[in-house]
This record gives sequence, C-alpha cells and structure tokens, in this order.
Amino acid sequence: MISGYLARNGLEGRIIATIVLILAAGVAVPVSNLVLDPSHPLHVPTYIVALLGKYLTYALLALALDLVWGFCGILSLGHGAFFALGGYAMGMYLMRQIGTRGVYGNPVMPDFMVFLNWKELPWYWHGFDQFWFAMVMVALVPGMLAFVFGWFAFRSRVTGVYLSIITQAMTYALMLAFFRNDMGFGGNNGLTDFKDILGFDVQADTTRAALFAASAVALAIGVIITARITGSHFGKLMIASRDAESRTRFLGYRPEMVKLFAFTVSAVMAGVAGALYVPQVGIINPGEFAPANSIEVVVWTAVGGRGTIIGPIIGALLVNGGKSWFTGVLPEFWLFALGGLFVFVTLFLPKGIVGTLQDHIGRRREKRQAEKAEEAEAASAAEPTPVGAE
Amino acid sequence: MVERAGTILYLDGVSVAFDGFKAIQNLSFVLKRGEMRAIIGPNGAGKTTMMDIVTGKTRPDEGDVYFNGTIDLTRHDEADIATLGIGRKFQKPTVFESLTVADNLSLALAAPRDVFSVLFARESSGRARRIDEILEIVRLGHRREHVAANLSHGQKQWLEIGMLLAQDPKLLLVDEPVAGMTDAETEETARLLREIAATHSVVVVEHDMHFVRELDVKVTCLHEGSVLSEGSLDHVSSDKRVIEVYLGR
Amino acid sequence: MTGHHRKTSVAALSAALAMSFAVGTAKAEDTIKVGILHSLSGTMAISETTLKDAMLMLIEEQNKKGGVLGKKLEAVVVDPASDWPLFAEKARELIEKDKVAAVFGCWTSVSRKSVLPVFEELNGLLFYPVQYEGEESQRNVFYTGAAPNQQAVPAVDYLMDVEGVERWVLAGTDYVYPRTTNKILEAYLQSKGVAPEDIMINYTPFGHSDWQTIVADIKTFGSAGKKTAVVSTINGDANVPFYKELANQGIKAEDIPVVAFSVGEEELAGLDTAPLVGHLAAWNYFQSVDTDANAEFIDAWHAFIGDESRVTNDPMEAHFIGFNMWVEAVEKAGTTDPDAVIDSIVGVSVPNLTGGYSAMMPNHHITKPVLIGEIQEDGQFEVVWETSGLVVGDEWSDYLPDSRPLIADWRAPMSCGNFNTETGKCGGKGVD
Amino acid sequence: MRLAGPLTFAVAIILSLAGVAHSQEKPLREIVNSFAEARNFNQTEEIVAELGATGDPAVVPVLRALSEGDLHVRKSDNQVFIVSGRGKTLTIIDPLTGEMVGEEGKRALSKIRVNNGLRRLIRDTIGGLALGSPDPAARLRAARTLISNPDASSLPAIEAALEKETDPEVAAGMMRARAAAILVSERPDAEKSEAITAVAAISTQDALSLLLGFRGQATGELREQVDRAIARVERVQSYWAMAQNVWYGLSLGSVLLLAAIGLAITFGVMGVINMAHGEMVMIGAYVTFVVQEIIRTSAPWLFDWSLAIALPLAFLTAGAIGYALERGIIRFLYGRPLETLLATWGVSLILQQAVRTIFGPTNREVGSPSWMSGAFEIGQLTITWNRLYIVLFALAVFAVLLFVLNRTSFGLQMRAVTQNRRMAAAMGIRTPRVDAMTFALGSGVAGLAGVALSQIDNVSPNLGQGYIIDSFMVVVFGGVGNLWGTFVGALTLGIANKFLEPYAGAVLGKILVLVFIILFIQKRPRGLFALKGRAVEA
Repeated sequence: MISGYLARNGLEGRIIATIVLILAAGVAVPVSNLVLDPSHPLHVPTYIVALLGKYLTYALLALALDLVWGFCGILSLGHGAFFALGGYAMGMYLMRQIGTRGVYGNPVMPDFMVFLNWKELPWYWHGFDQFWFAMVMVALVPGMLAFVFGWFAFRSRVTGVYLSIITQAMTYALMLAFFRNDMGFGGNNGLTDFKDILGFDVQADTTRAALFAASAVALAIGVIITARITGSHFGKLMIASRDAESRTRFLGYRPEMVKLFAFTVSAVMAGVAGALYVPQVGIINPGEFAPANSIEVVVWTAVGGRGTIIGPIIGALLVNGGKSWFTGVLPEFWLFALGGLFVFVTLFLPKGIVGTLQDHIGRRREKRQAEKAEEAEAASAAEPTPVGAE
Repeated sequence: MVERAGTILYLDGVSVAFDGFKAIQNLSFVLKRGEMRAIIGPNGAGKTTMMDIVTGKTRPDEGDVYFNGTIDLTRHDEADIATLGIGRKFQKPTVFESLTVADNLSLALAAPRDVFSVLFARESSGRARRIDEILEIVRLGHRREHVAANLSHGQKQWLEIGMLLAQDPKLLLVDEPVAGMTDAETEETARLLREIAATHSVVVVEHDMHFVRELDVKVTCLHEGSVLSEGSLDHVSSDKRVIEVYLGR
Repeated sequence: MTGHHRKTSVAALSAALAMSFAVGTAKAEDTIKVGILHSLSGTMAISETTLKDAMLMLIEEQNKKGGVLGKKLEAVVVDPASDWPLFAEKARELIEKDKVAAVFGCWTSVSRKSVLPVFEELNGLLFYPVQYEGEESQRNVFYTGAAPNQQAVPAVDYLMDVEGVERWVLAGTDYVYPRTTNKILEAYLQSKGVAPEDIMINYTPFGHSDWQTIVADIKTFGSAGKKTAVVSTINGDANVPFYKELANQGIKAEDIPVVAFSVGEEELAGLDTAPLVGHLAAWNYFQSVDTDANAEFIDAWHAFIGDESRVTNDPMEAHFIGFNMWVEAVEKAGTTDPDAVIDSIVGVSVPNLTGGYSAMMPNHHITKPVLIGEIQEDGQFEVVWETSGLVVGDEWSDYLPDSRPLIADWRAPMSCGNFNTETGKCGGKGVD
Repeated sequence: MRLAGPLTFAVAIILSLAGVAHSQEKPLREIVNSFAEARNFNQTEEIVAELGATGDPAVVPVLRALSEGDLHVRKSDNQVFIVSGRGKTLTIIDPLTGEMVGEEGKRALSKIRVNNGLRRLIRDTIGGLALGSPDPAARLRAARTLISNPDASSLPAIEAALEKETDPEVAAGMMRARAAAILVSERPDAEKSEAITAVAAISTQDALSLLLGFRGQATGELREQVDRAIARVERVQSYWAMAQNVWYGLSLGSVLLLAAIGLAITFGVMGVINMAHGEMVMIGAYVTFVVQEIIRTSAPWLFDWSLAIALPLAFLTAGAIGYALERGIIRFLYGRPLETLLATWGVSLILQQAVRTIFGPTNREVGSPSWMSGAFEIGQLTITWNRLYIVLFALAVFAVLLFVLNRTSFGLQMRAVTQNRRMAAAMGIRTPRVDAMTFALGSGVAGLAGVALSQIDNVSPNLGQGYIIDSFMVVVFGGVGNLWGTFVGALTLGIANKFLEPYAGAVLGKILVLVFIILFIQKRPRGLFALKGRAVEA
C-alpha cells in the first residue's frame, strides 16, 4: 500500500524498498521487544532497541548532511550544531516536564538553575513546557541558524574549504557558548534526568519502543523528502551547482539560493534527528557541538556513499554499530579501527560502499549503452544529415 | 560616437585592472542587433575579460556597458544578465558532467529561475519536445540519456552550444567554440553558428582563422585590452599592427 | 583487488569475532562480573585509564584471596571514549547484556549524570570514585570520592587559620563542579566574615592554555596588602599551563599559595614541580602517606603495572575503599542482588589507606579524613595538615539556600535521597 | 606566630647592622642541630628566629637549604646536614662549613619539614640579613623585598643601613623602602607626606596597594595628597596594563603563528586540509620529552641544551612522518581537498591512539631549561622568559620559511608547482618529489612548534587537538597561500583575544573572535591577504 503510494509519486524502486525496510524495522523491532518473551531467539532486548533508535537518528543526521554535501557540494563540518540545537529544544521541553520531581522540587526551574541560585526562569525557557512549541523550535532554531548563516555565506560566495572551516568555527563557537554556565543551558552537564515525554515515562519499554518507531518514521520521511528533492528538476539544479556553480549563474540561476534552500532543509532534518536522539539517550550536552562529532557525521556519509540516498543511512548504521562493538570488545583499539576505516574508505572507496556498488552496476549498464550508441553513431555516420536542417 | 539605440551590446571607455595589470584599457565595442562578430587577438588581449564584463562576472573600473541600448549591465549580476538574454559558452567546455545530456538542456531551457518555481517544476511534454529539437540540431540525439562526463570533447562543445540555444538568449557570447575539434566538426560548427546568427546576435571569440573565415563576418582584433583593428577579415589580416602582434610575419 | 580486500577484511572480522567468542567461552557460569566504565580514549583517558588498571588489580587480588561468595570475579572493561551519551549506552550494555553485579566507573560529573537514569531504571550499582560537587544522592550510586565538605571547606579552613589568608581567588573551569564548589565556598567565606570585594571568582573554558592574563590578574589582586590565596578548581589539562605560567611569573607559594582540588600525583607527573614547591592540594589520600596499608598498596600497584615510577592517587584509593565495601556488603548479604547489597552496605566499614577506617553512610557517601599536602620537588605531596577525625560526606551543602533543608537516608523507612526536613516530605521520587 | 616574623626580623637586622658577632650564649652548630628536636612547625619557626637573631651570615645557607627542603636530620645521631642529589643515596654536606661529609642512604635521613609560613619567615630573615650584606646586589634585593612587604619595625634598621650606604642605586632603593615603611608607621604627617610622594614615584602595583591601604587612615591634606597620588599611579598603571596586554597578545599570537605556520604550507600552499597537523605538533612535543628523558638518565649536564637538541630531531621526525603520510595517502587525493580532510582525520586518530599506546594516556613531564624559567621586568612589564623565547622562535621560524620559499631553488620549485603543476612538470621539475618535500616541510615545522609548545602546554596525546581549529582559523583569516597573511592573522587574533579577555572573559572573548572571523570571511571570502586577479574558477 505504502509502496504503491510512493511509486505513484515518482520514487525509484530502490528508494521505495529502503523506505519499506525502515518502516518494517520501525514496527518489527518494538513489537519483538514488547511482545516476545525475552528467551525467544527473535527477542530484541531493550538495550538493543535504545541502541538502534540512536542509530536511526544518526542515520537521519547523515542523510541531512548528504543532502547538502552529496547533492549540493557543501561540506558542512558543523552539522552537529543543528543536531544539537534540535536536541536542546527537545531537552528543554523534557526539563520542563520534570516539574516538582527535580531534586529540589522546584516546580518551574530545572535543578541546575536552583543550585546556581538563579532567581527566575530565563526568558528563552518560556514556552518550552508546551510540546507543540518545543517541536516548532526543534525545526525553527536550526532552520533559522542555517538560513541566516547560509544567507551570508552563500551570498558572499564562500565556498569549498572556506565554507567547511567557517561551519566548523560556527559549531565550535556554539560549543564554547553552551559550555558557559551563564548561558542557562546547564553548562557542561547539559540537560539530563528526564522523567517523561507527553506524559509517558521516558524509561518505560513502551516509550522506548514508541520513540524507536518515531525515529524510523522520521527517517522514512527524511528519505522521502530527500528523494523528492533530489529527484526533481531542483535536484538536477543542485547537482549542476555542485559541479559547476558559475555555469548555473550564466544560465540565469542563483546557486546561492539553491544552496540556501538545501542547507536550511537539511538543518531542519538534523534538528529533528537531534530531538529524537535526546529522549533516547537521556542527555544533551555541549559535547554534541564538538567539531569532532560533526566530522564523524561526514565520515558516516562518506563510508556509506555520498550523493546516494541509501549510502549515508548504511554508513551511519555501520560505523556506529562498529563503534559500539569495538568499544566493548577491543576498547584499546577502536580508534585505530575507526581511523583506519577513514583512510581506507577515502583511498579505496571514494564513492563509499553504496556509491561503489552503484558504479559497478552503472558501468555495466553504461557499457551496454555505449555499445548501442556506437552502433547508432556508426549508422548516423553512414548517412549524414545536414545539421540544423529542419 | 555611435548611438546606443539600435545596438544589442554597447561598450564605451571600459577599463579594468587586476593588481595593477590593466586587462582592459579604454575599450569601446559596439554590436548591432542581429549582427555576428568575430573577435580575434593574441593571448592576454582581454577577450575573455571582456566577456566576463559583459556577463557580470567582472565589474569594470570605469566605462559604460549597455545591453539592448538601454540596460546598464554594470548594475546587474551574472544571473540577472543571463535572464535578460545574454548566453555564454565558455572557452573550456563547461557542462554539468554528472547530469545526462537531456538534463543539461532541461536546466538551460527558458523557464522561471527562482528556487520555488524550480522546486515544483514538472517536466512537460512541450519541454521534452524542445529538448529533442535541440538534440537534433547539435546531433546528440543518440546520447540523450548519457551522462555528460562521457561525451567527447567536441560533443561537449556542441552540448554547450545546445544549452545556449535552449536558453534562447538575444545575445550569444561564444568563446573558442571549435578548440579541439576536427576539421569536419569545425565546418559544421561554423555552419551551425551562421544558422543561429540568422535569428540572434552573436559574438564569437576564436583563434582558428580558417573558422573565422568560414563565418564570414566583421572581425575585431583586440590587443592589450583595446581594439587594434576592426573590419572584414581581409582588412584586419592585412593590417600591419595585427600582423605585428598577432598573426606573425 | 576488491575481492582481495574483501577476503582480508573477512579474515580480520572473523579473527576478532573468534577472539570475542574465546573471551566469551572462558566465562564460566560461576563467576561474578564486575563492570569497569572508564574512558580509555578521548580527553578523559588521561585520568581514567589509571582507574581501570587499579580496578583490574583489585579484582585480581580479590581473586587471589578466593573471590567473593566462593566465586571468582571477572572484570568487564568497556570504553565509553569520553563521550557522555556513550557512557549511558555502555552502562546499559554492562547491566543488561553482561549482567554485571556492580559497576565501578565515571570521572566527570556529566558522565555520572548521563548514566544515572540507566542505573536507576535497571537497578544497577555504581561506585563513583571522584571528588564532585555534591547536591546528589541516588539510591543506586555510592559516592566514594569527596563531597565539597570533605575537600574544599577544610582546605579553606587551613588557609584561613594556618596561613592567615584574608583575600581569595576562586579560579575554576566553567562547569558544574567548580561552579557549585565556588558557590559553597563563597557562602562559607562570607559566613566567616570575608568581604565580597576580597573574593575574586574567575572561570575559564576546558583546556584553557593561555593563562597570562589571568595569572597577572591574580598577581594584581594579591598585591592589595592582604594575604591572598588561590582556590583552584581548574580541571584536567588546563592545570599544566596554569602552573607553568604561575611558576614563570614568579608567583611563589609563600606569596600566593594555590590550593587545588583536582591536582593529584598523576597530574603532577606531567609537570616540573621544582618551581611549585609549597603550593597545596586537598585530598583524602596522598601517595606519601606513611602507613603499612599504603606501602602494601603501592607495592602491589607497582608490581601489577610493572613500572616503579607510576604513582597512586586519591581516586584510586576511593576505588580501593569502594571495592572493598562492595565485597564486604556482598559477603554480608550473601548475594550480589542489588537491593540486598544496597541494604547491607550502609554501615559497612573498611580500612582506608591512611591508617583508619572509612564507613558507608546512609546517604551513600563515605567518611574520610581530609589531608592538606604541599607539593614537593619530587612530584609528591607532603601532608602539612589533616583533620583530627573523619569527615562525613555531606551530599546537600549547608551553604546553598535550596539544599540546606535536604537530607538523604537510604535506609528502610525513609529511603529517600532528598528528604526535605522543612516540609517533612521526600522531595523527589519515591515516597510521596 | 604572625607577630613573631617581623619582630625577629627587625632584631636580626639591627644585630647584623651593628656588626655584632653571633651570640656566644649558644654555639651556632648547637642551634642548627636543635632542628632535629623540632616536633612541629612552630618549634621549627622558633629555631629559625633564633638563627636569624644571631645575625651571622653563615646561617644563610642553612636557612636557604631548609626553605628548599634540603635540610635533613641523620636519624642515627640527630646531626643536621644539607643534602644534595636525587635517588636512593644522597650526598650530605656540613651545614655551616659547606664541606662534603659523605653519603648517606635516603632512609637514614629524615627531612625537616617546612610549610609556606616558614618559607616566608626564612625569606624575610635572609632578606634582613642581606641588608648588611657586602654584596650591593643583595642589599638592593633586600630593599626591594622591604618595599613589597613594608614593616614599621624595620624602619630603624633601614635608616641605619641607609646611613652607611655608598652605592647610589642601592641608596635610592633603600629610600623607597624607608618611604614604604613610613607609610605604615606612626611617624609625623610631614614625613608621611614626603613618603607619599616617594611611594607614588615608584608607581608599581605594590605602591598602589600601599597607598590604598594608607588612604583609609589619611585625613585632611594628607588625604587629598594621597588621592592625587593614587590617581597618578592608577594612570601609570593603566598605560602599563595596555602595554602588558599588547605583549600578551603578541605572545599568544606567536603561539598561534607557530601552530599555524606549518599548516600555512600544507594547507595554504598545497591545498591539503591536514587534520593531522595538530598531531605533528604533538609528535614534536613528544620528541622533546624523549630527548629530555634520555638526557636525564644519561647526560644530565646537557639538560639546558635539551631543547636545542630536540629541535632538529623534532623537525626530522615530524617531517619524516609527514613525508610518509604524503607518499602513502595524500598523493592519491590531490584535487580532492575535502577528502584529504577525511583521510588525515583518520590518520590523526591513529597517531593519537598510537602515542597513547606507546607513552600512556597521561601527561608527560617536559622541563624548562634554566634559561627559559622565570621572568624579568621592563618597567612594570613582566615578561616571562619562555614566552619571550617563543616569540623570538616564532619570528625566526617565520623568517627562515620566508627565506626558503622566496630565496632557495626548492622554494622556487615549490611555488612553481603550486601555481602551475603541469607547466612545472614540463620544465623538468619532479613534482611528486616537490609535493612530498613540501608536505614534509610543513609537518616538520609543526614538529618545531611542538618543541616550543611543550614549554607552555601539556604533553599529552590530546595536545594537537587543542590547536587544530585555531590554526585553521589563522590560516583562513590571514588568507590562504600567503605566509605574511598567516603572520598578520596570528598576531591580530592573538592581540584581539587578549584585549577582549579582560572585558568579556576568556570564553566569551574566544567566541567573539570566532564570530568575528566568520563575519570577516563573508566580507573577504579569501582572507586578509587574498591573491586578487582573474583567478580561474573551476
């Protein structure tokens, strides 16, 4: 049913399969966790649900990055900032939900404000007790930041490496700012000790399952949005401005606006990913703004295959799965493994796993086409038609 | 000197310098509506810089640049100028390598260029037909769905000319269209340009004298950023100064 | 070529898998697993790796003594990589997947805050060995490091009484531990009659490395004719450049002493201490403490790590105490069941390394002596002062207005981490 | 106890000035040996006071040794000795004669413990004794100590010393010390008024605090005079503070320059985004550590030369690693600058973890040679030697690099390859070799930076991480491909940071600088010193 709807909307089969797979996982994992007996071989333990839920939000983040990097050529080294801002917006909602259950029992102010002797709630915390308001902020804050940042940067034609480095400066500045206790976001400790979300206990298995499903749905929607954008005429324009920006200008387009749009959409997606991430890991702190985190996102995307829709998802799942596994099994060596992976992928799989596979398939098809074209060319050479004679 | 009205392109007293190097010095150049003009000149004569000025990539330090007699081009940027109706083909063929031939043309087709129009644009049958027509003209019909990166050099040149046609500009600036082409291809390109010139104003920059001869139009020779000589090819090529700096003795 | 790579990577993968299985099969059914949750990479590895090693040593020694409840202990080491959400993930993995009986771990407050909900939800046990800001008491956590009243307040007392300090610089890294400690100290100093203009508070970011301006400010502040001291809650890596600048700008301990709460033997190992002789640190343990228990511990540590030059420090002692308390509580309860251990551990008293006993209090904090040490040329501390008796860790500071009425008692009838003595109600979760 | 200090101090001065031979009641050695009986700091303090009261310059080495923790008691016979050396056996020295007595195991000795209070007392006592010292420099030092720690009770001693003083410079110092002491004494207003003028002329922070302290008790005309004097001193102080900020800025800027200049080559000239640049710096620092470690164990007398030895080694080590990196990875990635970022990020993780595995995760100690320790003053500008040397070193590295790039054939080849690779290759330049050497040069310079940074920062596996973002900011701000841009960029950012810090605090200052850079890049997308021209756009 879903696939039929998607197909009618002009999505490729591969994308449809991905979406169906994500949604199926979104249903199967929670069901297995909640319904099956723990001894059942197909039972998914809660800790795996939490883990996978986290990976899904990472996948959405990687997909968001891919939209700007893979398709638009903007290598953002600051996408972690949008993710974190979305996370903070969600975290602020969750903090307000604690109410009197904080250690000091203050009905309005979070604990960290109480023990630092804050007298009243800062103005920017107002409204976050409403879920809808927080959700608007989840999209709006990263979106606005991306819009303003992009508006300046793209109009000034800051490109390539320069853009990458100022995005890094942006997330670094935000990290320093959020580390400050005076900012009113809990400083280094960030926001934590969440109790419930929309009235449900965040620690309950059912809530976890629901959050997992929500993450799967969000990722599926992300895939649809990305596929629709990149598959449209606009997507071609994105690729055009990625490959030859000034050429698009001479065709009368404004590539800066193309980039700005993609950057803003991508930031909103990253923000949503962050918002889903926070209740599942139970904490948001300025470490999420660290430039290293943003670079890691780039790596997931590169490993999976940038410029493809499935690539970043696979990359995020693979690298993070590997990280979880290595930090448990070979804790001293996981950095070697991670570092080695980066080097290996850039050297030997420049298009990432999915990109390389696609190339492989594409080349075969191309070969067949080329053969056909040669035949056609030979045929047309045989009977020359005067050019432009019509 | 010349009346601006009635011209498609009007440059008067234009100068531009980069870090002290004067790329264009007091250049005046006039192109009438419907005219095709060939520009020749040695390397560094300012041919490409002149095109940069006309298309808004470079702003002149002084001088007037008018399009269609009334539009001051120095006040517009590249995208504006392109929408006004000036198309440009680059010296090095610049097509969108990872897109198909058809997509390249589709992007060039005249249509609203703002983000949201593009975002919700649909491929109509009218557009597809127009693409087919152009493909026919530039002889790339059999390459329709191929990625542009796999085209030969000459095919890329033609694709770019095709994109110019799709853009349907009033004025075409064509920079070295036959570089790297075989003689046969060169002849066909010349024929194609003449064809286009019947309905458009065209400026062609080219080194290939054989090709310029084929075009059979008025020639302007630039040197050190100003006009050195102007007239028929025979007139220009017999000019002593042109021989001195460009054609060689 | 791709084929070749695939083959090698498959080989590597299966080798690694085989290794993990080998570890897995070695796990006999009759062992008790103990989780070690310390960062082995990233920024905190610098401090936490030592604690992982210390825990491995303690577990090995316990096994030599026959283990616990007749079963061998088995360490499960994971690397949360100085990544706070990863701490939560790894904690969950330890409790839910590896089914460890207790976890020893965390260093930074934020890592503890990150794992707290996990321990609460899954009813695990966490022994937290580092001095911290207090303002917390959780049923599943045992705080074996110092609370502010076991470190900061006595240090200030020492400076005031013995060195006659009247003017104070509270310098810290901008995070919750220094913020809270300084709030407490500010209130404490003012209660002792120190004028607000005689207190200068300064915060710097993590890893701050250019201390020129701040050290010059301290120098200026200190030349107002009153005896001045610096109370430093500067964290981690920022200390080395701070002390280097201090030494180079010629601030000697006899002019402006600096008392630090985050600088121990391990941190001094990375410093030339000759110009720093006389600067102070407040801890509950120093390697230089001359007791038999300590000598034994140091010898064991050197033997275990195979390096005579490795130092011991306060958080290691905290793990030593915490581990022994856990062992005794398990033996007492006859089971590793968390609820039983939580009940049996309160009141358990074990020898510490400074020649006395430390006991687990109902608020899940422990009793400790407080020692003030001066930095020596050899990178060790020399104890110049110590509290006459043991100090009970105070989870809710009396110097912060909102925490003054709170107490914690995890014994049966009350069983509350934030009981409000004014309202007579448990403020947070639990009994309503 | 707090009273005891100044009092005995004054007594000591008077006695020493009067030229009284040490009191005969108790032989000096007996007093010295009584340290063995001291049970706590108070008792030790009394003995120090007693020693000071003898006025005998012979006690100075004893007191100094006590202050430095080198005075030990031999457990077997309760004899007190000065010890020297490290390790299990120590050389023991007679405290009064300074003769070597022999060697003793560490366990046979016990150290006489000191604390800060004792050290202060000893410093003052030695200072007092020094006022009568035959060495004019020592007398001047003593006078300076008295300005910083004025004490009314020392006034007679100062005046006595002043009368005998022949050296004009020392006399001026003593006049000031006297003025400082008068301000805290009960002398008549006329003398105090003079003293205010004299103290105000010193214009130091000490003088200011003295005047501020005096202001509280001043009345009438004196009050007005002191207010004027304070205003004057504060004005002078604010100028010096400004100068001090400039110096701090230059010093921070030179650190940034050192960290960034290698990057200006690899990134600016070659276009390689080398995220492992910070790790090259770290490797330089670890080379310094290894060199010092070897020197410590096998050739301690070379310690002051350790940095000089480390410099070429650090350059070669980091350069060699850079060379290997270029040959092994980067050369496959030319033309894909953003991918060099990923690969080198991976390399940086590997290098960090490798260093962590080899040297352990903790900080390693890198000492400062004696010529890099401490500070000196120009006027009221305190300049620490290590910062000064780092500024000079940064300038030297910069100058050498400029020379290499602009005046050597390698530099010419390098610039040729950067500007037009194909043309350079056609002219017979072996471009791959030039690439590798350029990258090695950039990395080697980072290694040099590591030697310098080991003097002011942690030597830990995380060292490089702290500098990588700042380095990129400097290079991008200054303008890629231009060493002068990096130079101006580094110093500008350093000074801007230091001028913001006092007002905005260290964190906000840094944030403001970052925001400024982001905005600046919008205005000038190619940095401060961008190469203008008909840059061919890809």
